[in-house]
Amino acid sequence: MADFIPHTPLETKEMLETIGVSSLEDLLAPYPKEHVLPDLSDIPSGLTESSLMRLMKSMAARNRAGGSVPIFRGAGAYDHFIPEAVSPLVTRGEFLTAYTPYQPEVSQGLLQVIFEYQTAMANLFGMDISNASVYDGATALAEACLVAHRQEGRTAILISEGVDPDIARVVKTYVEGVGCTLKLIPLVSGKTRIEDVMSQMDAQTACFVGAIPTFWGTVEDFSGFADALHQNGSLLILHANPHSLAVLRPPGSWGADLATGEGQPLGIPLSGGGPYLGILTAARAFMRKIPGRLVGKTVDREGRAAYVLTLQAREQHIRREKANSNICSNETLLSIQALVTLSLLGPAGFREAAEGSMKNARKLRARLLSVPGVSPVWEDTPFFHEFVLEMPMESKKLSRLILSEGFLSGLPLSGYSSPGGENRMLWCATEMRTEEEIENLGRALEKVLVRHGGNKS
Amino acid sequence: MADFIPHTPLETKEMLETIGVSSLEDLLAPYPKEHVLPDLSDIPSGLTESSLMRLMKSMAARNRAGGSVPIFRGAGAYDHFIPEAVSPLVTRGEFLTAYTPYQPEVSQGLLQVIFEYQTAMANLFGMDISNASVYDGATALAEACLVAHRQEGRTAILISEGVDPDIARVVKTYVEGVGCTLKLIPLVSGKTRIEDVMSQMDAQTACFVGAIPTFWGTVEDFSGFADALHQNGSLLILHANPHSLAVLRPPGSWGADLATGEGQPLGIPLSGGGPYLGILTAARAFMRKIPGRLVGKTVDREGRAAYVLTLQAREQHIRREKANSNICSNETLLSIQALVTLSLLGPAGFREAAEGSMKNARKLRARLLSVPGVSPVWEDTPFFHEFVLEMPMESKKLSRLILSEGFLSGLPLSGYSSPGGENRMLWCATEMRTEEEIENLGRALEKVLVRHGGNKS
Amino acid sequence: MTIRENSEERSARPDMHPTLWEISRSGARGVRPPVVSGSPAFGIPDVSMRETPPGLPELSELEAVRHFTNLSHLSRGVDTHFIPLGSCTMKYNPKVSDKVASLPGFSDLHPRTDPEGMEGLLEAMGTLSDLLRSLLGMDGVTLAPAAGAHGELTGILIARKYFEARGETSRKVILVPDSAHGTNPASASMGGMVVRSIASKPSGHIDTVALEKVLSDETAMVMITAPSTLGLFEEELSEVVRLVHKVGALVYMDGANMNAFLGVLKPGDLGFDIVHINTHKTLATPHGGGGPGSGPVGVKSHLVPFLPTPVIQKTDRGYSFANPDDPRSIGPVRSFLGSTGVLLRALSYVLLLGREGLPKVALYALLNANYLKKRLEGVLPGEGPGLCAHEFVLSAKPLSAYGVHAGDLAKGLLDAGYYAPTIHFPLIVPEALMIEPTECESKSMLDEFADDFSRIVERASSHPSELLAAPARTPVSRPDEVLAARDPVLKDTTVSGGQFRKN
Amino acid sequence: MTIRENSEERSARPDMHPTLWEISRSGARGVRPPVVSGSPAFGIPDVSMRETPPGLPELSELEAVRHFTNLSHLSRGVDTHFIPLGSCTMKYNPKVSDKVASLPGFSDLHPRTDPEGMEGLLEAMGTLSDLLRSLLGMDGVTLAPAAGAHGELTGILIARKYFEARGETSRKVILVPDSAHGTNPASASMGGMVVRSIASKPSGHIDTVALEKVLSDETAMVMITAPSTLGLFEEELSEVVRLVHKVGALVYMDGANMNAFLGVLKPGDLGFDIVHINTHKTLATPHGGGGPGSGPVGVKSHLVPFLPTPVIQKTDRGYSFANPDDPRSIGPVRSFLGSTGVLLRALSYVLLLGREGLPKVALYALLNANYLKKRLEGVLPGEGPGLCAHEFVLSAKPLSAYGVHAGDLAKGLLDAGYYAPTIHFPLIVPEALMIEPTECESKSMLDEFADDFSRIVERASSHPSELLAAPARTPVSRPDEVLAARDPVLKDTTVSGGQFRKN
Ligand SMILES: Cc1ncc(COP(=O)(O)O)c(C=O)c1O
Ligand SMILES: Cc1ncc(COP(=O)(O)O)c(C=O)c1O
Repeated sequence: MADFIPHTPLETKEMLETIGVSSLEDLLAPYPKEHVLPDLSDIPSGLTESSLMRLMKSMAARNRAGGSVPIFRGAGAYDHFIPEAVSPLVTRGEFLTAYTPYQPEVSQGLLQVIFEYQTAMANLFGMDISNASVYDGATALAEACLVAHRQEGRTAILISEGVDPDIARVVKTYVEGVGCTLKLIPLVSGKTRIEDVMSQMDAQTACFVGAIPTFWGTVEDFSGFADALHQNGSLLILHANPHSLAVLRPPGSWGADLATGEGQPLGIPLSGGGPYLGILTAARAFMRKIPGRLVGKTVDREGRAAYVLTLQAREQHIRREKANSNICSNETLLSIQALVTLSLLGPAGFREAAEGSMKNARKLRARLLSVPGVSPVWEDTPFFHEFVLEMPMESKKLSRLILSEGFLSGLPLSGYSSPGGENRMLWCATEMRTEEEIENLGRALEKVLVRHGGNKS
Repeated sequence: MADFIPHTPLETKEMLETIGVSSLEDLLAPYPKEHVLPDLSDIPSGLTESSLMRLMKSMAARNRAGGSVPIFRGAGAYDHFIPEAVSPLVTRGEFLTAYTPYQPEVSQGLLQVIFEYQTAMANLFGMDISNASVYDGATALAEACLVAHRQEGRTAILISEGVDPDIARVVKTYVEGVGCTLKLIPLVSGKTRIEDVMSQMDAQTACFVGAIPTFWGTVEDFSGFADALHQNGSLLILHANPHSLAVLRPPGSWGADLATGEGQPLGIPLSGGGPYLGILTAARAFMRKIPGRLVGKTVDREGRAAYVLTLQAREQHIRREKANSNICSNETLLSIQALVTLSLLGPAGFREAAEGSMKNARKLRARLLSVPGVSPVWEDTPFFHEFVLEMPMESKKLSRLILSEGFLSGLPLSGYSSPGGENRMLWCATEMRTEEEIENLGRALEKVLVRHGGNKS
Repeated sequence: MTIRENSEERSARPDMHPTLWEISRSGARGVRPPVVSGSPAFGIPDVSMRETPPGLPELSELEAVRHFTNLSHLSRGVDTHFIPLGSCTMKYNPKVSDKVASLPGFSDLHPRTDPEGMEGLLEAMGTLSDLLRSLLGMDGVTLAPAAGAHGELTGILIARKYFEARGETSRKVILVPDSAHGTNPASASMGGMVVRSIASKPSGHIDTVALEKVLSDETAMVMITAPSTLGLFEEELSEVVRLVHKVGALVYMDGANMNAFLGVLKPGDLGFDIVHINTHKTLATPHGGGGPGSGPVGVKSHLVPFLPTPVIQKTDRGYSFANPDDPRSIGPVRSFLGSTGVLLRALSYVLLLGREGLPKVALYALLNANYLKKRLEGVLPGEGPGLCAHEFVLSAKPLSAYGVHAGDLAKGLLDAGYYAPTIHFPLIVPEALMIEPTECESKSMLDEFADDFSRIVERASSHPSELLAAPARTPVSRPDEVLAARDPVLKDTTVSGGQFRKN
Repeated sequence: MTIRENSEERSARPDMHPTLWEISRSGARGVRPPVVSGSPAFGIPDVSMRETPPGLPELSELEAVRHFTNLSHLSRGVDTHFIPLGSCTMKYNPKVSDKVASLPGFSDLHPRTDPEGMEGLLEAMGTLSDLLRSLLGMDGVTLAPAAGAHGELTGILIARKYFEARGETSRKVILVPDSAHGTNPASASMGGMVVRSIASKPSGHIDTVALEKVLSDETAMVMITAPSTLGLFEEELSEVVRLVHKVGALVYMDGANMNAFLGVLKPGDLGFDIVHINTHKTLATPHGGGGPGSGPVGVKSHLVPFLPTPVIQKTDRGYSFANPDDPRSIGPVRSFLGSTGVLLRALSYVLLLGREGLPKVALYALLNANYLKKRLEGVLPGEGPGLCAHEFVLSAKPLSAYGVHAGDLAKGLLDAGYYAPTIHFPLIVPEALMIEPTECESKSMLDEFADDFSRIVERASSHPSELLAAPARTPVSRPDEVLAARDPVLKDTTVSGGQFRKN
């Protein structure tokens, strides 16, 4: 019922005449006759706006989302505070419906915003530079590993068990194609030991990848890692939750060569998994080696300061098969969204949000540990805003039961190898949770355990 | 927790120094000491954005609104289709946060949009001109009556019973102040008879006010009214639902001197009663007599076409107590909203929406009349998309019962004089209702009547 | 200011941005409404049916979107520019408030929903009434008025009804200072009252001696703007109030400038009987290019019975509507409860700021105004020597010698990337420029403005023709207002609406 | 075009719009996050804590809002201008789709919600998969890829895995026409394949004779853009497909130009084994200034087992996730299900158009392209004599004589109020200008564009220096790209982030 075609019948007729054909269908002449205008009977009839809205609202209502259930799950996607000013700014048509800023003269606004995003990410990650985004955190890390691989063609990627296993799988998909292999460095008490890294290191080691914080919520000490790796001609890559960098030591300060992250926690809605924002930052030495768009500052021919897409010689449209990456469209609008969010919060608000998450996570942990049968996995390992607990019931089942009580519990870790495990859950609380919600969750858990037993401790 | 104050402590200090005072409180010196900085303990502590959103969402959830209950009520406010493109356009900061366009050079966009709104309203109402809006439909009609009164100081306003009694009360509030009185012309079978108007007309008659359609949904024939009134030196004022003018004969075509309407049905959300849009249109003869802003087209000093606020000599800021009205701020953003809606729908879409309302109203009427005990009030009186039915139960009670079944019923007319009445309801269906909703309403009504009795017919 | 002026461009071409009707193409379709099946036989006689289409533009959805998006670029708002419009309080309009007003449950609530179906709205409106009662220091509040002027009219009608109830029907005179906003006298005469202007002293304050002379048992009310439109607090306010009350009349406060008092001074404490507040100024609801506004009115206890209907009352079971048929009420002044979409924004603002934030509004509004006044004092003569309140008035009179007027300075400021101050108001100051920075502008912005303002005033004397040619960087410059008013063109006639007025 | 150019202004001043850091004021605060009580003793050793703040700008909320609002004025989007960028399909992005994606229930859904808690999303994504399967004429679809290039990589990895599963590990060669988009060869090499370019015939079509020569049992896949980047339908496509399949290789369709086929031709029917579609082109999801996009991939049945995880399957109880551990899958190519916010928009678009609207997209895209081609054919030489598909390529070669290049015409078009066509692509056409009007532009817009374009080309020969000076009406003109790349400035250094890389 909509087609967004502006033509009036008369205009169509005139245009066909100008072209010199007698019907729209005549325009299909170059296409193979036997295949044109196929049967579309399996496609429903078009909807009006209002019937579409009805349909989609009814689908949306069948999801148990943040508006209806308090979220105690993180594991790579977080329910953080997003200022209300973000959406009206980011959805302005000039940003939303622009193309990649190929023509700088009519894209200075967009280019400046991307330049500012690059600045914010470089500063946040403590790195020299940032690109304009890649698809998501997982592909950002994968691309970073490919940069390490391309350095000298080394094929071994050491990756800490602290990295989200699902992200590690994406990295595997990416790097296997070019003949690389992933070697897992185990976590011990939630930490990667430098000796384990060094013992795995050899002449084929392209890089080691660690996480800030780990997937399991723990905060590591990467002292000495960069030196050890660099002595071996290998790179240090750190994959960080950018929200945590409000308070945690940034990758650059650990000596990372490349640092990546999932930008979703920076003001991007959970949205069922995307679109998210792949952050890719690097030391200046890698400026011409990293993938993706880069915006640079220059002057125009009358000497006015101006922004442009730069270092395009790295990119696919110029270098084709020799390009640093195939990436073309990336996640610009989400990078704007992250920048707008950070600009509205400022360093103080950003830090308060992170500290709020940490405070709530500690309250949550204490409340859950007060429930009989719930026990910690590590006692003293420092953590950011997520932590693993041993629950007195198979975790997927428990998750379902808690969901039916109206809460999204911690992530069930059954199916994950240690520190995952059948009865384990990865819990998270952001600054958005309230004391009341934490208490109500505690009660719901107690109720569920009482009603459904669970293997008592 | 928010104050929108940008000052840093250092800046505040510097500024105080420049002023030559030592604290912010010193700036209160001109105020009476005994009253400054009063106790505010009855005002709660400030909220953060997220706690405000929580609070307001919980309040919103306690309303039974369109998203949760299908609306079968109109009576001056209608649940019409609003294209999704309307909101992102109207809420653009340049429109939303602008002031009245006093400086035409930096307000051409706003001025042009208002000029276009005036055009659309003039065309829709079939009148020569429209102003830039007044507060709402009721005050628009009141202002129009005041124009009629000011013509020659006549003090009698004949008003048809077809005009919404609540609007008539607002008119009364307005005109009594200047010594006018309202005289009701009764409806007979849902129609105002010209002979009743003529018999009430005398040398004090400033105007007669009729409605398109009437509050009770009926469509009248105003043939001959304008002539009869004009011969008596009185004006014809017609108050029209602008949505109905997609299909009904417009005020101008009946010879109206002034025509008003409530703009809410033109893409403005129900919003619990406001802000709405007062439409005020007129014959050109009244151009310098009507209240409110007017935008005119002119040329700038280099001959470029330009828009400006014009005929300001009518207004309060120039004429003070002799002004046509006290109106200053009006409803510009809502007028933009109406214009955007009409532009998106176009004449064809607008007509389809109106016809959709009429079709649904007829389906609704048939379905309701199929319920035992429900009977019509008039058989053949033509109607637009509202109609009065006699229900087999006290209407306020019935309304509450139907609401608890999840539908907003017709308006209970108990307390309204005829054609209102204790068991009567004014039903409405817009193009937004579906056959399913109409059927479900019918069943709910049947269920309620069976369960709660009702005075069987 | 240092931001590059980017939102407008002096077109190289003389053609205007075409109107909707100029780009209309017969037969083009935009968005389709819901499809409703059924016969189009509606049983309405032909005589009552429209014969010709209503003359609306025919566009594609994209054409409409582009039209309005591009036109928006030709308007300056708080979101794009500093708007130092005196008496308009162009502060930041929080986006969260817009969001609140658009929440489902509020935005889709039918105004005639049974009370049991609008408990949430009643609570919101009741809460706002309570908060305003406290902030205004009054005993009763109505949320009905749709703007400041509407609040004034409401106040006038309340006063009128009050005196009628007391049998003092000869009290018909409303006294209004000559510095008042035009709405004050206009509202008074709309309410059927007789308006008398009272002259201000040269200092801009009310002349109590002169006032006392005109006060009589015919005086119904004195309307006072506080702080005055000169940005000054009436030095003898308590005396004024005493004098007025002495003759049995009421004192009305035009609270459009309430930003100067918010949280630091309650009008009720000053003795006012009636006050209105402009939410679209003090309470940060967006002005929308000329509305919607909202003008709640607060009254002291003796006037509560006369408030317009509907009235919200607090009961032990929450908020509900009071009896709408109280004969003492002036009756309704508009349809339904009020501009609830605006009022929800006002409520959000008050709740966000709370008891800590609200007094800061006035304190920083005073800080900004006094700072800017100080910075500009040497540039042009100002009204009132000492501290001002939330705004101040300068006079461009000294520039008349160069043929430059307040309006020319305004045009120069447009070129410099600002909106203009309010000019030629209050009427009692020749060549007035009324500047209100609000608490929301930063010191950097005020400094830049002061620098630009000073530069412009300097050029006004050194190169007056330059300023007379301003604005030079806007799409049009000084539209001919005389021509506009002579034979007004009030609508686009590219496409006629058809079926127009017949006689 | 006749709309007044209003969105940008050549500044009279040389200063830039300041960056966030330039307007940052130490200590300024914007929006406050939720307040959480509790001790800030977090038990994290100092060595792992940040020492210095992260170098973010400090602004008030208003300053941030103004900054971004004003910067937005310096960018052209579909909502403001005609963007004839070839190969980019800059059609109207329905606002209703944005609304759908932002619905509570979708926008606040955690991606790791248990499947029973995301039935609605699974149904939406399952429905979209089904619709795309039908429109693409394929047997299986993945919604995971985040853009077109990502879809290509996915396709390459699928092909690789397929041949590995068949034991044909020596098939490592991907053939790519020299007219292909750069992502094609880049994706192939990212997938660890060897890329061979195949030359096009002068007509722009694939040279089947040459193709046959390079095809071998080392050939894994041939990547074909259909219609080609010249806007032409491969005249010998069925022969190409036959030849490729004959040697046991696969045929990939780069579906970035799928707008030309939508609803009128199914890639699967043409014999393609794999195809990707760019939702941010053909399915009207907004391009966001460079993303987010989405690049669903469709495959024929023999390739279905190799699709990336997660896979949605239809069961009798609705849609659900299939076993994520199928070893034949290439594994995940990104986190979670896909860019669901984008995919919901794509779904909305397909549902709005339905079986009636979808074929009209292609028909009117062809109509607009052929009409504009006809109008411009006499102005500059075009590639391909007959009917084009959704776009066409002109060559500015004849203007070289005047020292004017494709890029100069582009700049002239910016001044005239358009975005520029794609220039210097495809690489095989000298001085290429690739123009794609899409079905969403009206005849009036195309006529205006044609007139302006003709005028500019005419001036290019009569007054070349004028064009070389373009753009003259934009905030900056021809930024120095060489300087930018020589010693790149990639971030603002007004305020340093502190705690930077140490070695
Ligand atoms: C002092 C004063 N009084 C009254 C008003 C009228 O308010 P409104 O425009 O909301 O009717 C204004 C508005 O400009 C004002 O400044
Ligand atoms: C022909 C062609 N192929 C592939 C791509 C890459 O798509 P994306 O930018 O979504 O990665 C494009 C986009 O410009 C294109 O035009």
